[in-house]
Amino acid sequence: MHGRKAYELVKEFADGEKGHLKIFNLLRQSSIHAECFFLFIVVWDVIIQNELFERVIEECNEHHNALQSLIRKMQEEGLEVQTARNADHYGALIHHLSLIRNKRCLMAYVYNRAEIIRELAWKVGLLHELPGEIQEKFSDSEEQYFKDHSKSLKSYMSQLSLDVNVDMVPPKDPYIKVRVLEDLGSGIILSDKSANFARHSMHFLKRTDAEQYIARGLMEELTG
Amino acid sequence: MANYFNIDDILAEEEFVPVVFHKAANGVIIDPSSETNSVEQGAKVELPLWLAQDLYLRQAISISVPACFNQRTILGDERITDLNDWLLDTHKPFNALSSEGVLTRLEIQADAACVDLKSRSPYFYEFGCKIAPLGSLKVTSSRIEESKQCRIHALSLSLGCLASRPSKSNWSNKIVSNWVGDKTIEILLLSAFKIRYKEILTKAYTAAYTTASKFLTLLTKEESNLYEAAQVSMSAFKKWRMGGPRLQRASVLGRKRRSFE
Amino acid sequence: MAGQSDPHISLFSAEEVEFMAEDELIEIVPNMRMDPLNFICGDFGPFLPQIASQVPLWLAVALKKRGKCAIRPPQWMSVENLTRVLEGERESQGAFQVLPFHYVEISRLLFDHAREDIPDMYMVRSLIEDIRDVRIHKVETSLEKFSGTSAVKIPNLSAMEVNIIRPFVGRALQAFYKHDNPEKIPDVDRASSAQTRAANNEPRRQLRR
Amino acid sequence: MASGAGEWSAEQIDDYETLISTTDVVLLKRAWRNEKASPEILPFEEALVKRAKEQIQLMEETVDDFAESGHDPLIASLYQMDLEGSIFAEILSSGSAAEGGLLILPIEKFMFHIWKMDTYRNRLSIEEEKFTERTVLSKLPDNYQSVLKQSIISEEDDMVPEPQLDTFVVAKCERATRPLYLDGSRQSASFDSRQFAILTSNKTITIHLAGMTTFKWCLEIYAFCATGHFKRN
Repeated sequence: MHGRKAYELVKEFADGEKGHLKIFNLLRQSSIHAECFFLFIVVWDVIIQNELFERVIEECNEHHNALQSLIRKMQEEGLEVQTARNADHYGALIHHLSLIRNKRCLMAYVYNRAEIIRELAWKVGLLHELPGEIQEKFSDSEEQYFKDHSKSLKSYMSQLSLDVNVDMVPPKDPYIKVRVLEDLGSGIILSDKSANFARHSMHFLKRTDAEQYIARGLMEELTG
Repeated sequence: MANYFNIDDILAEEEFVPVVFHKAANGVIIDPSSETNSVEQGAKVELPLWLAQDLYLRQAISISVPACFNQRTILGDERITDLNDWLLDTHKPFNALSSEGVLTRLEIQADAACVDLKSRSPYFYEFGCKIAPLGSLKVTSSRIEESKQCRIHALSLSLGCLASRPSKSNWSNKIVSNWVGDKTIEILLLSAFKIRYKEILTKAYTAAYTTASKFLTLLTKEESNLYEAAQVSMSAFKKWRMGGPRLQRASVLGRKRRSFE
Repeated sequence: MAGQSDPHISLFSAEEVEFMAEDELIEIVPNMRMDPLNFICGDFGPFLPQIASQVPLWLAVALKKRGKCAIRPPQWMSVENLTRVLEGERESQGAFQVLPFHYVEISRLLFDHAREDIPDMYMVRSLIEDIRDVRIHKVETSLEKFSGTSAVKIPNLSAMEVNIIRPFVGRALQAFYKHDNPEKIPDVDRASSAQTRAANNEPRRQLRR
Repeated sequence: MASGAGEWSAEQIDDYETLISTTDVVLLKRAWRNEKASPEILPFEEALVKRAKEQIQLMEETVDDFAESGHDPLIASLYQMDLEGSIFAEILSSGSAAEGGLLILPIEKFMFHIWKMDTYRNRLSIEEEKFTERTVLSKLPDNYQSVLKQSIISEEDDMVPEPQLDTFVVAKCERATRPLYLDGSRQSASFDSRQFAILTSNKTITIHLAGMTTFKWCLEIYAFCATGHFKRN
């Protein structure tokens, strides 16, 4: 059936998202950081269907060829292409509609992936390099898009003179208690203190200082 | 098109519709029973909605009600064989049906909450909303006259012939399609939603996940979105109530670390 | 429904709701002397030992954590009042008792940080939890009556309660709106909605054509 | 029953609201709530954000001074908290919260729409266009390459997604309104400042712009039947 490959492409995307919606939903509320988990999974699992994608593009051109040859046939038969409503006309119409449908599926696929990439750029690109495992799921032009987008986000942020390192959760006390999860040594100088951040040591730090280490999984916040 | 990029909208339009071709079409392989690359006039085929919709508006095909809108099982009552007949049973002109006449009877069918709508169509409501208006269109038989009247937006020679599609307002009263009845699908959608909405609400806020999970498999896409909307905000609240660390590792970076530990 | 693919977009996180609640004023009794604080969010103080002062909740909690004050629980947080509220909630199925808009968040913050300042803390906490559960259950019940064709009124909901039901209600209304067909589907819930209105003593407004 | 707990009269709450809404931080938070609860992009409160930014800068200097001068650490940390709360509110309301880009997303999501309106043609949309161009459009047959039209025979820009404004929001009136005709209804309804409503947003926006409501929390929920014709896509 016409448009079936394009449908499969979109379905791939939808299933990738849907399959993990549960996890996403549960984590989403736990903290805003956790949304990254969702993004991570989506990008992780939805390996770009390069082959399928190219196949749909190919189909578009096949529809276009078929459409043109039907119209050519009508012209050769001396029919008025604008008004004739014969079997060739309806054949051409079906090819045209199929092409438009394929285009919509392709555009939606790319557009919705772009949205994920933008969110990734927003969440992670501003602060860190993307892990290679995720980056290799990008197509070349998606990688380019990610870079471009991170760059313009950064410049947008600096235009607004905002510090992107500030927290994403409403602030509480400026000081929090943390435990160091990986040996960081004494090389780290924070805004108001420097200490030996040995593994498992506990500290009372400025939240703004601790945040990036927590986000990177190097420290954890202690409550109570 | 407001929903051009909407994944669900796209998927909903891939649902299949039984159609009959009134026009032959050359050079296309969409009729599996045909041996040639063409569709004959009178051929009965199943087409995805996105294609059927447009061909129908150009009067190239007629459309029948897809199987998933078979009312009998949706309303949970095997005795109702055809909603249309059943509605007419009240011996009243359709428009004059009183609320008691139709809806009380529909509402009695509480079993509708247990019908597996998802297997009928995961996009039951969206599909229904898209297909319902097609049934009420009145199509004229003097199609040729009409398409001449239509403006032809021929921006290129090769495509111009495809642009003419009669606008709905031009169509007069003669019904060509074998559509069951104007508002059947709309009534069905609303009734089904009303009945199932309450069930979703109860399950979302009060039932334990284990009891709800079986019910969840019966839900259409929109219904499970609704369930999730309720569930998510409730579990977020519960989580907040429990307390705990506010800052967490960005999980996009976290996975790897865990894997080698 | 289409186009509303993200049910979360209009949802505030519980932490954000709490953040808003932290602006609520509360009375503290400082145990130290401190000059006025001229904050961006307002001027507070001066603080004198044993002299009560109104401050935003976040400031009260910060001072409390540092051992600089006692927090005076608000009047509504008394066992007496809460017992009355709970009874009221249980008695009337339709109506909600008047409680501060942020009662859920305020009580949690105080339970977390100022337990010794709350007389009968355990009693108060269990009353508030009961009230909250009864109310949330009532919200669900009133949502069940929803049909999209009538006005549903739930007075005196609190911030957190609204936040819990907001995503669901928004979507459900959207679906009713979409499937409702005023010409062909008469309002079967007319009777029940009339009751709701009567219960709330509200003149009927016919908003439909 | 309700009168039993009646120390919170409507007037008191209103007075309190007025009192507390005097600071810019409160206004910022309100702007943020409104923005987030509204399906439409609300007018950017530039003056407010600018004012708040100045206050924040002043406060930052003060807090730095405290740190340098070895001021009472208690007071320093309290000012720090005030500052952080304000900065957070500012970030939220200037539409650039790190928070999932939730606030920036509407802008991006409806970029094509906005772009078409020629208001905010910005760098982000150019990027996006380049991206779809590179990945899809350039590979399609000639007549199908437009980013706005499905094919060259489309009469209008039929690929442009539009924000769905025809949706429900929770709203509260700031003060009593005169009778309003909602959704073409022949009967009118008026709202007082204690009433909250869930309305289709296009109506709410109208009321909002008329200065009568703020998108706010609700104490009472009205669900008004949306009349008018359902728009099918």
